[in-house]
Formats: sequence, C-alpha cells, structure tokens
Amino acid sequence: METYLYIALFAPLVGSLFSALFTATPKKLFTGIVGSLLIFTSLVSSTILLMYILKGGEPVHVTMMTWMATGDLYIPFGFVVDQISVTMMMVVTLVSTVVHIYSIGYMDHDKGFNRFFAWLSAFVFSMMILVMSDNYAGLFIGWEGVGLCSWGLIGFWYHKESATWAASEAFIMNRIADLGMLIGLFLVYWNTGTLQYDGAFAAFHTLDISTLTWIGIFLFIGAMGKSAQFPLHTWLADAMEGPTPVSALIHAATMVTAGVYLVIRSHELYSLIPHVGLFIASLGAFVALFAASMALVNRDMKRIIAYSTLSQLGYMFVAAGLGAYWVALFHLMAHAFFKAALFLGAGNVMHAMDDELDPFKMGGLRKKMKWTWIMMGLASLALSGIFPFAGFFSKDAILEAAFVGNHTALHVMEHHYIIYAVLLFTAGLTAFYSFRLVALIFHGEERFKLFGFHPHEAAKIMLLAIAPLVILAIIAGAFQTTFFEMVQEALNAVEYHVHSQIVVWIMTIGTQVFAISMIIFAYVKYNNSRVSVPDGTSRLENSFIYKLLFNQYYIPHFYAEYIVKPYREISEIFWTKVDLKIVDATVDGIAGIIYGTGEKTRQMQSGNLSTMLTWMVAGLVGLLSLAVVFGLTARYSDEILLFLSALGV
Amino acid sequence: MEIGLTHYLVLSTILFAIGLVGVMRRKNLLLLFFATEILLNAVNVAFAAISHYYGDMTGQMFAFFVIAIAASEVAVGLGLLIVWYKRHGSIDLDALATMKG
Amino acid sequence: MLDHILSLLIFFPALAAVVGFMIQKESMRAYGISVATIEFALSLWLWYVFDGNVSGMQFMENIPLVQSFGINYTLGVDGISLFIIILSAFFTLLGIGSLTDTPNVKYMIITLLFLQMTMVGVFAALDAIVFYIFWELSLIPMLYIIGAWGGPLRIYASVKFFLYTFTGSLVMLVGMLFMAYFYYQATGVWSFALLDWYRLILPQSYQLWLFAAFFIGFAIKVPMFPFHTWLPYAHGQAPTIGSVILAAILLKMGTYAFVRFSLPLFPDASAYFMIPIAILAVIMVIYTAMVAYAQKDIKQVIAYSSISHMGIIILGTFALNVEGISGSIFLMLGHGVVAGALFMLVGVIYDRRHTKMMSEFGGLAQVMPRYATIFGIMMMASVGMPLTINFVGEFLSLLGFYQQSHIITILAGVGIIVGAIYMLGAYKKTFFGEVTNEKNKNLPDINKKELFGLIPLVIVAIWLGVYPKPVLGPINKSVESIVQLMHNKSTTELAKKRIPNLVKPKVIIIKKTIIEEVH
Amino acid sequence: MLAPINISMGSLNVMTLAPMLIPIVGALLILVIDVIKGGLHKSLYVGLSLLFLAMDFFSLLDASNLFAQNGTILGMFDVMLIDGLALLAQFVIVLASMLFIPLALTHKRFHEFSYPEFFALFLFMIAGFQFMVATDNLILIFVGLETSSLALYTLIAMHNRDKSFEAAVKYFTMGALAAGFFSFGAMIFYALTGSIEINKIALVLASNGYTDIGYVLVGTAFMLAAFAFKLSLIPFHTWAPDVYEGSSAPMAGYMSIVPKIAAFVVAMRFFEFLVHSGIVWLDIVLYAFVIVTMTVANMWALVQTDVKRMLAYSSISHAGFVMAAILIGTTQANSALFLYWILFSFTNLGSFSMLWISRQKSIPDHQMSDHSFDKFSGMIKTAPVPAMIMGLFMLSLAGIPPFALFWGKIYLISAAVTSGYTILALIMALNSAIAGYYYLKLIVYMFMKEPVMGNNGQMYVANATLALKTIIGIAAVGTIFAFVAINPLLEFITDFVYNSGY
Repeated sequence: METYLYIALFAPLVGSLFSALFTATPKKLFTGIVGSLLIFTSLVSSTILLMYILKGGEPVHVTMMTWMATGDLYIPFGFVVDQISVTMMMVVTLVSTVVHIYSIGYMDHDKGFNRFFAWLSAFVFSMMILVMSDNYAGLFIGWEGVGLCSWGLIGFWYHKESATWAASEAFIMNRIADLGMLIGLFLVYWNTGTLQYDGAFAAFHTLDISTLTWIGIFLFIGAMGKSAQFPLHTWLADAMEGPTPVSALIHAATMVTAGVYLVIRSHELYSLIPHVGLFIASLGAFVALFAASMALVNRDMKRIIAYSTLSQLGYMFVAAGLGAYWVALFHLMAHAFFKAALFLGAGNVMHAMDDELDPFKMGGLRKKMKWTWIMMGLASLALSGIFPFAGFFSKDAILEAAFVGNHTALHVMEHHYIIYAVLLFTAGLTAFYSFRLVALIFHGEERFKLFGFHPHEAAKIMLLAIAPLVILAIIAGAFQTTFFEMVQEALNAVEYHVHSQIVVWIMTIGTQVFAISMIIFAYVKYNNSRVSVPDGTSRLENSFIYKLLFNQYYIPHFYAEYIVKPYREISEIFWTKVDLKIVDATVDGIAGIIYGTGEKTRQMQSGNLSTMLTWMVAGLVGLLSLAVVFGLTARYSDEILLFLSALGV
Repeated sequence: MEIGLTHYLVLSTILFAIGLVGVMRRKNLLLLFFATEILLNAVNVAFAAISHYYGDMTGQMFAFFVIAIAASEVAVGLGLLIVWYKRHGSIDLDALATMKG
Repeated sequence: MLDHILSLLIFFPALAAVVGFMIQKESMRAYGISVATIEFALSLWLWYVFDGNVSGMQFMENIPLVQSFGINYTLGVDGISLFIIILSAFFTLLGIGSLTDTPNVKYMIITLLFLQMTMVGVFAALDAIVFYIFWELSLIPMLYIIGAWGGPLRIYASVKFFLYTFTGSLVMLVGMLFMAYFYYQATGVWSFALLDWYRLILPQSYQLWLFAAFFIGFAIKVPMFPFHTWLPYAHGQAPTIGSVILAAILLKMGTYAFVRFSLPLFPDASAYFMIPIAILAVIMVIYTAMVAYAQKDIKQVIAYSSISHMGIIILGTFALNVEGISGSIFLMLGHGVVAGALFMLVGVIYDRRHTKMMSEFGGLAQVMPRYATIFGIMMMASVGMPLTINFVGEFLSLLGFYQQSHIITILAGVGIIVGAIYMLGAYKKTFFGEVTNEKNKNLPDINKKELFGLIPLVIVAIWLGVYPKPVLGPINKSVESIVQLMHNKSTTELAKKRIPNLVKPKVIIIKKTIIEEVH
Repeated sequence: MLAPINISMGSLNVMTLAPMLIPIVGALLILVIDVIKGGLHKSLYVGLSLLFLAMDFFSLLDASNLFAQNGTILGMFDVMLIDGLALLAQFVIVLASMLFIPLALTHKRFHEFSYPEFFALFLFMIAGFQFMVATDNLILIFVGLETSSLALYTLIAMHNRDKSFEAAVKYFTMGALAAGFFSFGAMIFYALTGSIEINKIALVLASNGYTDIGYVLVGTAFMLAAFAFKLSLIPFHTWAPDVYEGSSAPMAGYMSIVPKIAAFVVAMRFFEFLVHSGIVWLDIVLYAFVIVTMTVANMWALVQTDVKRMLAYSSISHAGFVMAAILIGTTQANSALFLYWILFSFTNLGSFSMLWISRQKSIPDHQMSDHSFDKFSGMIKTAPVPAMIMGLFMLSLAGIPPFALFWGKIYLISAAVTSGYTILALIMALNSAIAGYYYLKLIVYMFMKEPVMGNNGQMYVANATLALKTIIGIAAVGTIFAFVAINPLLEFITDFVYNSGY
C-alpha cells in the first residue's frame, strides 16, 4: 500500500516538473497528455487505497524522512492515508483528472499551455500533501503550496492587470490567515511538544480549555482564509480572473475546502471546544446567507458560481462547527462534483462566447450547446439540493444537523433554530440564483446575437471530461451510507435522531417544495422575452438593496479605501518622511554637525601670528585662572564648606 | 622698606606680564622679539633673587643658561627676520598670514 | 594540512589575490574562477571532515600573537560557523563566475579575493581581536567595490557604509577591551580568547553595559532599526556583485556575532534585553517591509527586504532557546542564498537596461520567461514558502520566540504578510502586465553566464528547504551547547527562566560540576 | 669662595654622554669637511649622517644593556639620567632620524639639501632632543629643548620658500614665548622647592605635603603651557598646521614624531608625580586637553583641502590621543605611549614620504596647493602601487586593524579601560571614527575618482629614488607586519618603562 501512497502523492509532482521543462517553449500537446495521465495514475492509486480502506484496512502511515529537527522539535515528512484523507484524495484526484483532461481542450489555443499544466499538476501535488500529511507542519506545506499555485493560476494571464491583482489579493489574504494558522501551530507545539496529529490529539485532552480555545481559534483563522470565510472572502470572487478550469479545480472543488478539511482533521480538538464550534457554525451560516445574497444580483457568470461556492462552504462549516464532521466531509465531496461540473460548464459557455461573462448578453444558448445545457442544468439541480441528486443528501443532512444541534460533546442537545432557519432560507436562494443563471444563459431570447457572438458547442474532449462529474453529482447521494460507515470510526460519527420521523419528512418535503418553488420563480422571472441587458435605469437596479448586493456590501470598496490605500500611504510616509527625513537625517545630521563645527571653528586658525600668540597667552591665562580658582578652593575648602552648609546646601 | 624676595618676584611677574602684553600687541616683528627677550629677562631677575634667597647657585646657573639661550634665539630670530625683510621689504606681522584655516 | 585547514581557507584567497596582480587582464576571470573553485572545494572538504556529532570547536589553531596582552591567533569552527564559511566561499565563486563585463575586472577579482579572506576570517576567528581585525578589514574591499564600481551616489554610499560600521565597531572594541580587562581581573591573565571568556561569569550590571557596547557594533552591521539607513544606500549604489556579497555574507557577520559573542558572554543581559530587542526586531520586520513597499527601485525593495528578514533572524536569536537560535542561524544561510540570488537577478536586468526602476519594466515575464521563473522561485523563497530554504529558518525562529512572547511573535509574524505584499507588488510591476516599454520588447533572456550563478542557488534554496537536516543537524548540536552554557552561566532569575535547561534532571550532578568549572 | 672641586672620572660616568656626543661630533665633522672642501654632493653628508646615527644607535644599545643589568644610570654630576624612558625615547628619535635622513636623496634638487649645514644642524638637533630626554634637570631640559628648537627653525627655513619662512618665523616666535613659559614655570618650582631637578622637586613637595598648592598649580600651569605648545595641544597648537604646510613634507613628518616624543618623555617625567599626588586640577585640565585636542583637531582635519595640512591636523589629534597616556599615568599607559609612537612614526613618516615623492617643483593651475586632494584623483588608475601604499598608510592612521597604529590604539584604550576611564575610552574610540572620515577622503580621491586629464601617474613618483623607495618600503612593511613585532616590542617597552618606575 505504501507504494500506492507514494504513487498517488508524487505522480502529480512528476507531471508538474515534466511540464515545467517546457514552460519557455511553444505549446506541446504531450505535456497536457502526460500530465493528465500522471494525475490519472494518482487517481487509480487513490482508488486502490480507497478500496483498501473500505475493506477495513488499517490506515497506511509512512514516514518518508526527517524534515526539520532541532531542539525538541521533530518534524518528518510523514503521510497517512486514513478514512478522512482517502476521501479527500479521491475528491482531489478525481476532480483534477477531469480538469486536466478538460484543460487539454480548454487551453488548446493558449500560448501558456505547458506552463498551465505545470502549475495545475503542482497544485494537485500540494493539495495531496495537504490532505495526506500526518502532521500540522506538512499540512502547512501543502497549505502554502496550494496558495502559491493558486497565485500562479489566478494570475495565469499575467498580462491582464485584473488577473495579477486578483492573484496578489488571493495570496496576501491567504497569508493573513496563514499567520493565524502558524500561530496555531506554535501553540500546538509549545503545548503538546509535537506537531504530529497523533501526539497532539492525544495531548489535547490534558490541556485546559482556554489553551485549547486559543489553538482552535488560530487554526480556524487559517481555515477562514483558505475557505474564504468572512471577512477574508473577497479574494474568492476576484480569483475568477483565472482560467475557468482553475476555478473549477481550485476555487470550487479542492483548495477552498482545505479549511473545512482542517477543521475536520482537527475534530479531536474542536470536539473539546464546542463553543468555538458554535462560533464556526454561526459564521458558516452567516457566510452561507451572505454569499448567496450577493449571488442573487451578480452579472458575472463565474462570480455567481463563486458566491455559490462561498455559500456552500458556509454550509460545510456549519456542519463541521456543530460536530457533524462526516456530514461536512460528505457535503464537501458532493459539492466538489457538482460545483466543478458547473464551472466547467461555464467554461464551455465562455469558450463559446469569446470569454463573455455577462449572462444577460447570452440567452437561448440551449439550442447551440445542448450538452452543456444538460450538464449545467443537472449540476444546478444538484446544487439546489433537489432529490435524488447528491446535493439533496448532503445538504439535507446539514439542515438536520443544524436542527438537532451539537451532539458530539457534553451530550447536550441544543437546537440551533436560527442557524437552521438561515440555512433553509439560503437553500431557497441557492435554488433561485442557480436557475436564474441557467435561465439567463440557456433560455429566453437569443440576446447574444445583438453582440455579434457566434456560439458553438464545446469540444468533445471537454464534454467528455465533464461527464463523470455530472454522473457523480447525480448518484453520489447513494453512497451516503457506505461513506458514513467508512468514516464513522475516524470521526466518531454518530447517527443523530430528529425527534420523530414525521418531523423529518416535514422538513425534507418542506425544503424540497421551497427549493422547487424558487426554481420556478427564477424561470418565470428570467425565461421570457422581456429580459434585456440591464442598463442601470430600472427601478430594481436603483434600489438600495440591489446596489448593496451588487457592490458586495461595499466590502471590497471598504478594503480598497480603508486598508489598501492607507497602507500604501503609510508606507510612503514611512519611507519619505520617517526613514529619509528622521532616521537617516539624524545620522547625516550628526555627521553634519561635526563637519559644520569644524568648518565654523577653523576661523580660529586665522594665520595671523598675533592671533596665534594671543591664543597661547589666552590658554595660559585660562590655565592660570583655573589654577587660581582651584588653589583658592583647596585653601579655603573648609570655609567654603562652612559657607555652603550655612546656606543650607 | 627693605627690598625682599617678594618684591623681586613681583617685579619679575610684572615684567613677565609686560612681555606677554607685548607679545600679543606688537605688530612689528622686531619689537615682538624684544618682548620675548623681556619675558626671559623677567625670569632671570627672579632666578637671581631666588638663588640669593636660598644661597644656592643653581638659580644663577639657570639664569646664565637663559641668557645664553636668549642670545642664540636672537641670532636665529634676527636671521629669519632679515631674510623675510629681504624678500618682502616689511617686517609687519599682518603680512605674515598666507597660511590659514 | 587538516590541522591548518582554516588558516588555509583564510589565507589562500589572500595569497591568490596578491599573486593576482601579476596575472594578465584577459586571463583574470579564469584565474579568479579557479581560485574561488579551489577555495570552495576546500570549504566543502572542511564540511566533509567536520564531525557533526561534536558540539565544540573543531580544527582549532592557536598561535600566540601578542602574548603579553593575551592576543592569540585562534581559529576554530563549529556547526554555527561552518556553513557560513561554506556559503561565503560559494558566493565568491558564484560572484566571480557571473561577473559580467565589469570595467577593470582585474581589480574587482583581486578585491573579491581579499574580501573572501576577511569573510572566512571573521567566521573562523575565536579570538576577539582576530575577529575584530577581520571584521574591520572586511569593510575595505566592500568600500572599494561600492566606491569604485557603484552608481552615481557611490562615494556617499560607500563612505557612509564604512563610517557607520566603523563607528559601531569601535564602540564594540571598547567593549572587548573591557571584557578582556574583567577577565584579567578575575584570573590575572590577559586573554582575548573567546573560549576563555565563555568561562567568565560577570555580574549583571557589567553584562548590561558590555552587552550594550557589543550591541552597537553588531546592530549597525546587521543592520537593526534605527541603524539601518546605510544599507539602502550601499545596496542602491553597489554593483551587483557588491550587493550580492553584502547581503549574503557581510550582514550575517552581525547576526553571527550576536550568537557568538552576545548570547554566551552575557546571558543575563541577553535575557534582560530580550524584549526591547525583540521590539526593535518587530519594527524592523514590519516597518522596513512597509518602506520596501514604497520603493520605486527594485533593488531598494530587496535591500529593505533584507532588513526585514534580518529582523526575523534577530528575533530567533533572542528567543534564547535551541529552536529559535538554530532557526536564526539557518535563516542566515537561507537569507544569504535568497537575497544573494535576488540581487544577482536584479543585476541581470540592470545589465540589460541600466536602470532598476520598476516603472521602466513591466511584462518581462513575456520577454524573459526563464528569468521570470527563476525570479519567481527566489521571490517565493523570500516570502518564506515552505520547502524553500527561508521557510525553515523563519518557521523555527518564530516558533522559538513564541515560547518567550506570544504578542511579539504574532506581530513579527505579520512579516509574512507584509513581506508578501511588497514582494508580490514588485514582481507584479516588473514581470506582469503588457510590455509597454519599447526598449523591453527585445530583451534577451537570461544567458549562460548568469545561469551559472543562479542555478546553483535555486538548487540550494530548494534542496535545503526540503532536506535541511545535513545543515540543521550540526547547527543544532552547537546551538545546544551554547544554550546550555548560557543557562549554566546565567545568574538572574529572569535569565534562568528564559533560557531553557537542556540537561535533563538525571544528570544533575554533571551540571553542578559544570557550574563549578565555570566559576 | 667656592670649594675646590674633587671629582673622579668614574663617578662622572662619561659614558652617559656618549649617545649625545656622537651626533655632535658628526655635525662638527660635517662642518669641517665643508670648510676643507665645499660643494660636495649631498649623498656624502647623508651617508655620514646615517653612519653617525648608526653609531648613536649602537651606543644606545650598549646603554640599554647596562640599564637592563643595573637599572637607572646617573652621570655627569647626576645631571644625566639614563633610564628606560630616556633610552626608549632616544631609540625612537634616532630610528626616526635614520628613516628621515635618506629622504634628502630626492630625484629633483631641493635647495636645503645642498647645504652641508643642513646635515650639521640636523645632527645638532638630534643631540638636543637626546639631552632633553636623558635628564631630569630642568636646565638641561631647557638647553636641549632650545638647541633642538633653534636648529629646527633653521631647518624649516632652509626649505627656502615664502611659506617656509613664514612658518619658521611663526614657529620661532611662538617657541620663544613657550620658552618664556618654561623658564617661568621652572622659576616657580625653583622658588617653591629650591631645586631644579624633577625628582627632588617631587620629594620636597611631597615632604611638605603640597602646602603651597596654589603656587604649585600656577607653576604647573606654566609648564603645561610650555609642553602643550611643543605637543601642539589645543589652543597651543596654532603653529602646527602652518609649520607643517610650510616645511617640506618629510620635515613635517619628522616634526610630527621626534620633537613630540621628546616632549612626551619630559611631560611624563614632570607631570607623572603631580598626577599621582592626586591633584584633581591636573586631572581635569589634562582631561580637557586630551578631549579638546583630539576632537577639535579632528574636526578641523575634516574640512581641509590639502593633504599635508590634513595630516598636520591629524598629527595634532594623534598627539591629543597619546596625551591620554600621561593623564592615565599607569605603566600600561606609559608603555602604550611608546608603543603608539613607534608605530605612529612608521606610518606617519611613510605617509609624509609619499607626499614627498610626489612633490612638484611648480604647482599646476588646476591645483590649489602643493598636495591638494584633487591632485590624487584616480591615482589607482595611473599609479596603482603608490596609491595602494598611500592607502595603506591612511588605513593605518585611521586605526584599521591589523595595520600598525591599530595596536597602539587598542593598547592605549585598554590602558584607559583598565584605569577606569570609561568615558575617555569611548571618546577615544569615537574620535577614531571621526578621523576615519578624513583619511577615507584621500582614499576616496585615490581609488574612486577619475584621474585629471593628462595625468599619466608620473607625477606621483617624480621625486622617487631608490633611497626614498627603500624608506617607504620599510615604512610599508613595518605598517603591514606590525603584528609580528608587537609582542617583543611590548615586552621590551613595558620592561623598560616599569623598571624606570613609571
């Protein structure tokens, strides 16, 4: 099994390095093919490992070599394949295989074809390290590695200012969170003496709650950045500047879920601190609603999907925060399938529309792009949580979990009705914006003609590549039980019980009805001939709410005005005012004073003999007067002391 | 009033002070040299008086050496003065300031 | 030969430099490269014969120099100095090898070889005066390199560099003389030997003053805020090779000296001043990173980034525990490699365009993809990407200091954010976007000579990031002995608390005897 | 009536006079040769002077052997005093003179060296210095001082330029004033104690417990003024820059070394007992002298445009630096003084000689003065070896290790440290930093600027002959490899100083 582990891990690296050799040369098709094959190898190995684990095999644990060792610190390159990581490995390798193959078609005409595959495979490698590591430091390697690859891929079209800006933003925002994560790591090390999961988890039980709380908070700050939780969420929407396969792989299926993975991986920690868990869940619920609301009015196809991703990540955090780790993981997996499919479908549309992103400029594309329409429609149904698609099972489980409340620790059943209500409402919104998008793109008038587009169906390879994802999005729900059985040991998962079967039915059916009615509402509103490209004149567009949502609650604006700009200005002040005018000027000033004193006092050397002689005599007189003063003081020292004491000195 | 050592010493000091003032005030090189001679001679007076006071010859010896040195100083000084005068036609002190700073 | 390998390492380049005067101008490059290669091979050999399991000094040499005043030519190498010596040999080789069409190349190479002597000398010296000699001597070749081959402000920059450092080191010299005097008072013998001084326990009040005196010398060299202003000028004006050596090796002298002198000599004072120095370090990290962000000149960005990184090194050093100190020493190497490479990279475009203004560039990734790739790797190493050399050091330094102060570490950790900001900003301005400037359209990509210097650095940066053990092991060994020494020597409660005791309780008897010995 | 004088030759110890007599004989011989046959080439006189100085040196070696065995030797009615200080100072004097005299063998002809009188006066001057240091009798000190000074004035004037005459007159006049100070000070001490021998003065003052402290201070003030003039301590220094500028370069270098070491030794003899008797006034005044001289002279050196004048101020600063040794007054400090001065003499003579070999007969238009800084622009390009040697001397003067002067500096600062003069030690160190700037200035000109058009580098060595090159070579080697010699030198000096009771 170790061999498979290494193959699964290093095949993407090999692929990346291979492609990297050709970065400076013109497009070579074989880089894409080799890259895809190697990722596929990785997928196969992961599948073998999955089978092994499913059969009840012991987790595979290997230590490759020492990385850092100094003092008491010992960090190896160690990898573990257990129920959690194998799930993640499957998700990662599967989606990335699909994306790789899809990209061969999608990036066909791009100059940076080889470079793209180098970055993409490198990303997969980093992600594999992240999920397979057996310690926090290794996780951090992958953590930063995916950040790096994300930077490279968002800014892939580096000639575009917006792309490079978004890349930097993503990287820096992630760095902010990484600092939190790093501090979390330090806390873990200094309190448990190790960064290995095993050792640290065992030691957590002996620590006091406040320490654990701090660890939990700092680690979660790390997770917030990667998973783009409020207030570090702005980068995700901007990250859509990258090529669409990247958005599918990184910003939907894998990297952004790393935060969820971290929480799940540290479930032994978070089970001990349910109050932090509650906070996570609350934040998750908030983000779910918050992001969905922004998706309602947005006019950028990819951004809508990105907000949807954000919203779904909120769902996962609710589950993870409430202790339903397996549910979170399950939703993570299901979400990866349908969201990646959705993105890739959007990629097809972009291809067809010459990279146009505004769905209002499309419409009626279903005739031209039948397969894309079908696949995106199915994926949207899954996203909306319609039975029997994958989304139904996973999202429903989250809603139930929220309803039932935290049940891992303390055995106190707390119902979180507010969270539940928010999630339920968000589910409706999700259905609405998903089908608003579908309706705008594929139905209604063929508005694209006004803009002179000539859409066409995507290449076969691209369609074929999406197919497995769509299939999985449809059927993944069927594996719920298997999945539960597999991970329950690793995650202390428990079945939870809603009070009565009837409540469950009411809830389920209610949710379904709500979602379906929202879908219909979306169709009614957007599948008609009155839909036109908004020009900023309609009443809706001038309403406060619309503006608020359209401008993403003015948060990016706030960041730009009150963080980025002041930072630049303060930097400028630090340089021109503080560094040059104060610190450096002081140094030069001291030198200047010495030099200036020399320049001024050199008059003393007038060259006139009389003056020179006078100086000598003056020196003598000075010495003499000092002598006299001193001599008198010495002679009359008693009297002086007496006098001084009389004065009271 | 008997003239005692103190008086000699006071005289010497006064002479010395006169010499110092002369050294500072004189702008003529020759007069400047005179002033330095006054300085040395002031010392000579004192040495002689002290020597007598102690009944010790050393002071007078010193005085003799001072005289000898003063003489040689004059010799060297006048030599320099003459050369300077030959070159510049003046023995004014203020002309003697090409180097400064 | 093994007995005198350190002397050989020091004086071989000096001798070669003297011989170099006779070499024909055209053959000088080849000569320089061969000498530097031999020197590098010697340094590798030193590593080979170095016993990584010994914590003390190895290859000690001792020749009395001024016996009556206790000055001896004492050399020795331990895990801390070994790698910096190798690094300096490495950089001299790369520097000479990648010299582009420098005017007066003969003198440049001779100067570099002299510089090499002083660098190795500083790191191998175990006598304060010998250390001081090399420390001061190293200023002269650098002065000449900046002053003779530098930019328009080169004279101002070089004189500032020289005088600033010189002033600081004179204060340090007074400190050394005091130290020797205290040793004389305690033992009746003059000695400047470091290992003798290690055995001396001073009262805290003395330690504080002496620490301050040494601190001024070291802090200016490092350079620590607010003594850092010479550095941007020096880097800004220096030719590429000058900046490379300055950043890679010369700055490390200061931080090395902290580990070699300040910590083991004045453990109580180190513990006492830990927080103030850490605050300075934090200022260095954040403030200079912000200043770096405001720069228009890409070389200045890297110059300020050096200061920022030095802040982390200082922080690690004053963590006073094994993790932190090992990390800071490793970061010295890491920063040497990375900053050296970055300066070389800036030199590449400077050679082509004779400007370092970022506004002049843009879109270079299109024109010079290989160059952009290497720059990107080094930039990522600079911002502390895991699996690159800098990460190991930064991680350990911060980890080490976290034990001492949470808040300060968090503040210093902000460095990883602000570091990314200016680095990405600079990279973006230079490499991304469209090629707007006509002159950049046909820039040739990086050539063989430049690759000669850069590829090894890339390899090292990644190799030591992935597998730091061969270097970290010996460092760790020596650092442990220093930390233990500090713990044993410390007298105040505070120091005992802050400096961990590595000797486990079961060998407590041994510990006692050590203390007696020290007394 | 005076009693008949009964003396035996043995008690006279004529041998103590030998070192002084040798140069006097040499000087007379030169004069005689000139009388017999005039117009002989200067090399003859140089050779003769060297020979006599060598003989002088050997007699000193002889005396030092005796001293090592028997301790301090008195002679000639106890007027002559051959102790460690005297011997060390004479070594410095004679050696520096031996280094100086071959500098007369220049490539170009210079006026003064064609006079045999120059060499005779030179040897007389040396004898004068030797008398000064080898006695503690104030008369003999005075006589030695004046002999040497008068000879020196003449030697300066012999350079035969307007500036040299001006310099000589200035020096002479001020010297006469200083002579007045000295004699007046001696008179006061004579009045107080009835003696003119320093050790007796010390004894008498100690035995009456410094009752007349006021007068002692007045006398000390006068003596201090006299020595401050000789040692060019501020504000008695005003002659120094002008005289250095006015005289020929080697003469200036010579003046920065030999007269000062003589004055230092006398000052050491005179002030040491006062310092040790705990007179706070003297401590304060010396402290002030040291700091002001060191610092202010450095500041003035910063702003000079002529190298020679810069070196003049730097010499003043060095004198102030070394004056600290007198203030500190321990054996280590006094040893440091000699060590410093020996090392200083190598370096300083070397650097002035470098100026000497670049001396032009006439000054080109673009040049402000004889040795203005821009004359040396880009010297590394046109004359690399001289540039490097000059740079070496500058570095040594700045106290960069391991060159000669560094060792003197650390030993002296260490002496300050050892005696608890912490602030003084710091000020001394920081002054070295200030000084670094102006030495660096010349290096900057030589190494970092472009040469003036049409300069082929020949001018920097225009005056060089083998003899001059040898001297510079010796100075350079001495400067670089000083570290080898420090230990024996230090042991030797410490031994001599300690055994003389200082």
